[in-house]
Amino acid sequence: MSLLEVHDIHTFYGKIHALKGISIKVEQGQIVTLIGSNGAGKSTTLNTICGITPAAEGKILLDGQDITRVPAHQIVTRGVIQSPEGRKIFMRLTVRENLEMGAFTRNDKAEIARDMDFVFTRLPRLKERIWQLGGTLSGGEQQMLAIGRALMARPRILLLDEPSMGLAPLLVEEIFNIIKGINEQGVTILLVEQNALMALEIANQGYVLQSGEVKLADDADKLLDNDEVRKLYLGEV
Amino acid sequence: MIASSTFRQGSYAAAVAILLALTGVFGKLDERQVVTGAITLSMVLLAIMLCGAGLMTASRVKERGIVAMLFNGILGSLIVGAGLALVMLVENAIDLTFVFAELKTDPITPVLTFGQTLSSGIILLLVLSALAGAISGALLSIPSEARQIILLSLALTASVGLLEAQIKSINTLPDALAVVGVLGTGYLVAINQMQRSSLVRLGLGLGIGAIVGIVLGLIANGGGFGTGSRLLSAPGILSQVIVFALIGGMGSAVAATQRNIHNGTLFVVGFLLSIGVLNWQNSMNWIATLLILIVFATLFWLMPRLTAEASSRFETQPRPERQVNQRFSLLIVLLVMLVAPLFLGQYITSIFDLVGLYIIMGIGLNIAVGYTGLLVLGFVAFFALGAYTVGTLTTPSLLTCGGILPADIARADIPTICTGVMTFWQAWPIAVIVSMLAGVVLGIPVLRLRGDYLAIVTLGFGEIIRLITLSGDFKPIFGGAQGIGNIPVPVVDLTFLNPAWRFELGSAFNIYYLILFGIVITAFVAYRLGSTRLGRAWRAIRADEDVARAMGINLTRAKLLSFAVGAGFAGLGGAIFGSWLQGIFPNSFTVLVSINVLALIIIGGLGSIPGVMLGAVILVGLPEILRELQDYRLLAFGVLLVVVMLARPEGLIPPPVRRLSEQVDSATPQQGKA
Amino acid sequence: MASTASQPATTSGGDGVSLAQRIIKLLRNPLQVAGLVIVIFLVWTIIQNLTGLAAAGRPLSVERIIRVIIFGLAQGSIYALIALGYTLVYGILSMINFAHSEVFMSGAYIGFFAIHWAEQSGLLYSNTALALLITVTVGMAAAVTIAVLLERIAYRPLRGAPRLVPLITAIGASIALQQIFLRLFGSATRVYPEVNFYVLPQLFRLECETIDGAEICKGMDLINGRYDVQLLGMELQLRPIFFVVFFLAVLMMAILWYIVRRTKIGKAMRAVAEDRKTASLMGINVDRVIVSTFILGAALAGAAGVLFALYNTQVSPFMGFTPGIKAFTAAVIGGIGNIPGAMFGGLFLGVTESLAPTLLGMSSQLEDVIVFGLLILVLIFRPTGIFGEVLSEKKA
Amino acid sequence: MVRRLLVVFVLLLIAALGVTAYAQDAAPSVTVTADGQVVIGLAAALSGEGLAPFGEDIQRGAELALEDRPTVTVGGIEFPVSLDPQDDQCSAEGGQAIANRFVSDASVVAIVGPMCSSACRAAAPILDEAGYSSVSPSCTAPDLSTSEFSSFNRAVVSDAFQGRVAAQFIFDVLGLTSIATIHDGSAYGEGLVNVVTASFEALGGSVVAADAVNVGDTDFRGLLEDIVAAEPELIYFGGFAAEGARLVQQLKNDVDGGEIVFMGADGIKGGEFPGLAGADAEGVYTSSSIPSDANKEAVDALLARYTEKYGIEPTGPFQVNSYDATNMILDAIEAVGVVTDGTLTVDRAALSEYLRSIEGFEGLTGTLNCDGTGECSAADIGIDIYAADGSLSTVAVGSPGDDNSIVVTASEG
Repeated sequence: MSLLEVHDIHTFYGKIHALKGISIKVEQGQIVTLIGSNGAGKSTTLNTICGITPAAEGKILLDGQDITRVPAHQIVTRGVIQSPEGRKIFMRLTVRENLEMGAFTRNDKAEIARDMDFVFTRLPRLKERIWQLGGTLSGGEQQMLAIGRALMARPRILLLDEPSMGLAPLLVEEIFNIIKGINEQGVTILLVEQNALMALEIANQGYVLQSGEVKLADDADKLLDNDEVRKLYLGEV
Repeated sequence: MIASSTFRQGSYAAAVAILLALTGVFGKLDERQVVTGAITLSMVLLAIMLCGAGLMTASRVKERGIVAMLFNGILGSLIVGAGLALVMLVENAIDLTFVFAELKTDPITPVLTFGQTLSSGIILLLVLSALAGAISGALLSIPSEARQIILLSLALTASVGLLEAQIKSINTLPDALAVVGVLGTGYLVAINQMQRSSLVRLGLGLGIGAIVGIVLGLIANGGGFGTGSRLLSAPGILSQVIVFALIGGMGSAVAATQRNIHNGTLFVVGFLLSIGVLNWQNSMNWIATLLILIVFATLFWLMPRLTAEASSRFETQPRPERQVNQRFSLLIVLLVMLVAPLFLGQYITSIFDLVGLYIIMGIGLNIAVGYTGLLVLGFVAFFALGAYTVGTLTTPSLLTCGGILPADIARADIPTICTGVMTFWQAWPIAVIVSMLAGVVLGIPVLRLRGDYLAIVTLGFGEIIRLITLSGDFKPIFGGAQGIGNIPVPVVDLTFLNPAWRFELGSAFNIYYLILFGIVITAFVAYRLGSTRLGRAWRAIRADEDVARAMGINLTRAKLLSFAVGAGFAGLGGAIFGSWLQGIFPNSFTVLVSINVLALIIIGGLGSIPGVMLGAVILVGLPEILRELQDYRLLAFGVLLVVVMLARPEGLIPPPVRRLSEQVDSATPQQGKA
Repeated sequence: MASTASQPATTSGGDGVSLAQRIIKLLRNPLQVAGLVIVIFLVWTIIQNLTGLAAAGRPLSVERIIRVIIFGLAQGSIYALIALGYTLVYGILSMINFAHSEVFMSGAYIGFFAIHWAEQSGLLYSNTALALLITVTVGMAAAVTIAVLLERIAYRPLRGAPRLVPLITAIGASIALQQIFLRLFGSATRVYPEVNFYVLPQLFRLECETIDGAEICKGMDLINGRYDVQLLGMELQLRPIFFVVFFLAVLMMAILWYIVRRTKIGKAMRAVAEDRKTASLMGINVDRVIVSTFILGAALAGAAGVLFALYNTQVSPFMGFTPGIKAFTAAVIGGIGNIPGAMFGGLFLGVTESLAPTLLGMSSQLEDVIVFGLLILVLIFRPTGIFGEVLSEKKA
Repeated sequence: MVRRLLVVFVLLLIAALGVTAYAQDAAPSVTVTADGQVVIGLAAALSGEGLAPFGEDIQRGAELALEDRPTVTVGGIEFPVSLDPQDDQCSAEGGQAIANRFVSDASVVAIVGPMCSSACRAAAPILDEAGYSSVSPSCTAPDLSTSEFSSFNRAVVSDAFQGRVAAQFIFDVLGLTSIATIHDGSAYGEGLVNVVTASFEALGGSVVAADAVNVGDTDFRGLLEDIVAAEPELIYFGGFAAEGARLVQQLKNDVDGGEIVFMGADGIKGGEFPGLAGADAEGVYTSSSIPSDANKEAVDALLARYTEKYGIEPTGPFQVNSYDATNMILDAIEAVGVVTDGTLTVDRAALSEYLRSIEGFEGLTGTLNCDGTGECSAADIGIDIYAADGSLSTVAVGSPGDDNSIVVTASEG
């Protein structure tokens, strides 16, 4: 049984049919990436899994349990954590408060403190800025905070939405290293990326989305070799 | 069998019913009779409560079949009935009147026990509840069209019953029959001659109407109708021929028009007939009630059938024909509006006047709120300024008496000293300009603010204007709390044409035309402005201010203009208001007016002119007609605002999506989304 | 929502700009120049008035001004408590909860039934503290119930509708609530009983009588007492109730401040205020947080209602309207969405309102003209209120 | 486009002309069939802030009058009388709407009301045109009877008279020479204060401070500080009970105004004011038109019936005026009504004329004489003082003397 199974989901924004039957499988311990162009439905897929834009049809199974109709805030308690696109950290909360927000559903103070230490060892830059407001951090730091915040929820599966967006190349590298490191700690990751090359390089599995449908699904290294993928998403002529 | 939703919904309904009962509503409405000697308003209310609960609970189990619907409907109504019975028991057991003060004068028990003892009254109430539930369940199981016909005709019959005294004398039965007959003949002839051109059809209608007019006129002159008919006892056969020819022509013109005109005509026919019946019976007795019910039921049954045919006829016509018909439709609407006061009577006309004033204001506020997206909560300020400008300029005042207080002038000298006194026609443009200037003056400091800041500042401005007019410090100009009295009514002086033609637009009938003209002008200006460059700029600002600025729109200028135009319309409304009331008092300009105008444009559908009209009819006209409910009018108003917004957040008639606004959207630069 | 934290590079002036430069910048805006002229004119009028009155042989005594300020502070505290409710809801939903004034009214009105019961049963005299506590609790509970119902029925279904729509339902709910109270409880004004609440008999040896040779003192009457006080060499007659109201208001604001800054639910509120979607990704139940916000605001308004009624005695279904509007104005002056701003705005407004007619020599009928004029003046210089962040301009 | 608008305008004009030509003249008389009812309209503020209790008083006064006199007898036949109460909201628009409503109901014979002066003023032209008659129990604005309305009558004393009596009472009986005035921004309060100010200054007294409050405001302490600083001996208040009670309470408890006398008019007379002001009501003066001694018992009996029937004390004094107004109308109907074949016909013009020329009508408020301008009030104004328990005792009576003068006599005891 896979950790997360998405079966043929359809999602609508008003009258717009955004997802037209997407199916994804994420195995325990893997990094799975969704790539595709703008508007292909990558972020919508994540939002649908999280319960923010519930699916009109289809099923989402976590450990074989149906979570399709579970409200967003309860999905979090089951260990499905999203780090949203555009580094949506709380600008007017301090770094510490941001991290505390990540652990909102948990009540074990000692464990939370331990996790915070863990986040700080992974992301030492945050520790220096612990009392600063989120809004005063630089772009890369904000992204790190967003990831750190997600980790505070002790995710079983971490959904990362465009973690590299708008970052300088050097920082992108750093972020991807962090993601890989997290995965090595045993956290399963579903990664949505525009930067298909780097995503596929660290991922086990890859899905190519186009206009709300899965166009290709394969092992990440095979996708890297796929001509069409190379041409369309890796920028090779 | 029993749905869990039944208990929940039933207890919600019961809670509402109990709450209302504790306000003493049953006692208060018990004296008002809807059907003479039989049905009181409180019975109607009880029926609405019980059936409402029954309908609500039964509709939840619609897919489970009729038995389930009946069962749950009965249960739902019974819960409400039991709740009311419980209140009665409590009322009799302990003294509730300290807390629920209204029960002192209007106790629940005597009304809801129907004059029986408490125990048998409660049993009766429960039996009635079960009955009401069963009826509701049964209603739900019949086809939805039949249900609608029943409910709508009941509602309309009840409203005729409520307004009995005011509308009874509007027209007589012979009048109604004659008008409907001629209208129907013209209509049928036109349908039979569909293959001919519309002008021919119209001619046929006119001719038939004229013939009937001659015949009826002859009979009438021979004393055939006694004194029963007002139309037919009009002086001279010629006027009857003209009137009936027009009615016949109207009938033929309606034959191939769109749905709305058709429906409207049918409503008019229905009301004419029912008022005729009422007039004939002289009171809302059982016969009248039944007949009126039948009239309305027939009407609603006919409506979809006739309109479907009519629209298909309309669609199948060649294009130029269609245009001619559309013109006809407009003309008919206008004609009906023009002669409406003749039929409506003074009270209904005065309500129309008030509605009209609010339409003028609503169209103005719509420019600021609907077009440009500026939330203005103090619109009454401009209304007040318009009224006060006309008030001070058309009466002896500091301004018109060369700076001398009129109170210091001997009565005989007033005409010689106060030479600055203007007529309404001279004063209203000034009122409009003053309001516009006030809009600009207020606009300059506050238009930098956004959204809710603007709302509270404008609200404050409204209060400032009211308090200044009220205050003793400005009494010499605005009259303080005493206001300005004896404002002359507008006068149309055509004595140069005919010595008898001097019309004082003081009565509800005459001012109606002034207001109608005001509406036509404001609607026209607002509509045209909407499609100019300025209108596009406004919509761009509403969509996104930053983007609008990026597109090169001068925000300050566009916003100020929007403010000023809206304010000017309100000023016009105020000017008419002042001279219509012939007196102005600061207490007429409370924040409730602003709220009313804002609410009516939002309920009608922000940015839509027909929406403004519908909103005004609902929020201004309905409460006036329901004056009967006295204390409950405002409560109903508040609840209505909530309910309509919950049911239709976009308003009742949202504006059509204009191509222009699409252009604005597509022109939005990419960075706007980022 | 609540934050006074500085926003980098958004406020002008903070970093190294000289005073002269700032003045020049101020003068470049014609509107602000006009505002400045008005301010100078007002100050001039006040001075004229002070000297003029003195010349007329009716000097404005310092004692009188201090007393008026104290009255204003008490009234302002009530405004502040109501304003906090507006500000909390605005912060989290960006909507004007127009019906909040009725929440205030319901606290005072339902509180009346509690205190009336206490009076009838004698509890009010045998154990005044308990009776008052019950009254306040009942008032707060009523206000909270009304607010929760409001949120559930009139606002929640409209989340995501255009901004004006919940405003209209709020106005509708406000009218409906007023009318329901009016019709349920009658149109006659109800009057709170006179309460004498004696405290600290050891400390305040007032109203003493000698029984059997032993002097027994009742202590200070916090609500209806009126005492001569020596203050800075001045003899002042004061009622402690004004200070009680003021200190309770400050206390409640401090508690609120603590809740919002330090507790988990408070942090969740701030998170929801900033970004509802992301907050739900943190596992925050957004609906519940919004309801808690309404509850907090309503509890304050309910308490304010009872306090208000304790010293103004009359309660009626319409009593909420005027304080409601003033409180909302106060919230805007302070910078809506900002907790200390609301507090400051309320007090500022209260004091201005009671002092200004005297100082400006205007009729008190024009009190509200001054209030709203002040609002416009403040917004000319600080478009987002005194404590408002420039950042929030974007949101408003 | 402009041409189209012109077309519309011409059409409108033609229609207006047509309507004017067609509009039926108001029926000059009312007919009531043998099985019908005589309908009396009643307009008062029955909803809204603060004033609704006064409106209810008025409605109940009329109801009590009809309880005593459920029928009118003309030509030996009894016709039952019914009341059609409508809400005028105490506003000009409300008065106008009500007037339009009544005149389009041909069965309404005459109207008790409207309640407030602004409503009276707006309603009068419409009633004039339709030939209807009204008797207001509470429209006290002085200029209503000088505006040449043919439909307007009042069974209540004009503010002009009440204010003059009050001024003279303060100056002569109380012997005070400096007063301050406060009004509540209503047409009633402001009008009254204007009269008092003018009369008091004419008598030689001085008004040392004048201010106004807004209805609904609660904190008058700052204002009172100002007034107290001007050191008046008395504060005259034009307004209603809620604001009056607050002013008295704050005057006595919060500012050093304990010694200043407080006086109001009929707006603060009745059961509501002492209920609101509590013990602070003691020593407050009010004024209102009073019954002659002969009627005192009858008035007390009426008030007792009111309390018994409705379970509450009347809020203000106007139920008595309303009782009188109703009876005046019923008298008039009996006087001018004509019965033919069992059908009652009341000529509106005759009704109006009769009402305007009533002489010696023995009402509860006194003997009413109508002077032809619509002024029908009883002559005497009583000044009362509240005791600690909220009860009233008369301290002086003002009545018209010769030459437009006023005689104020202090009662003994």
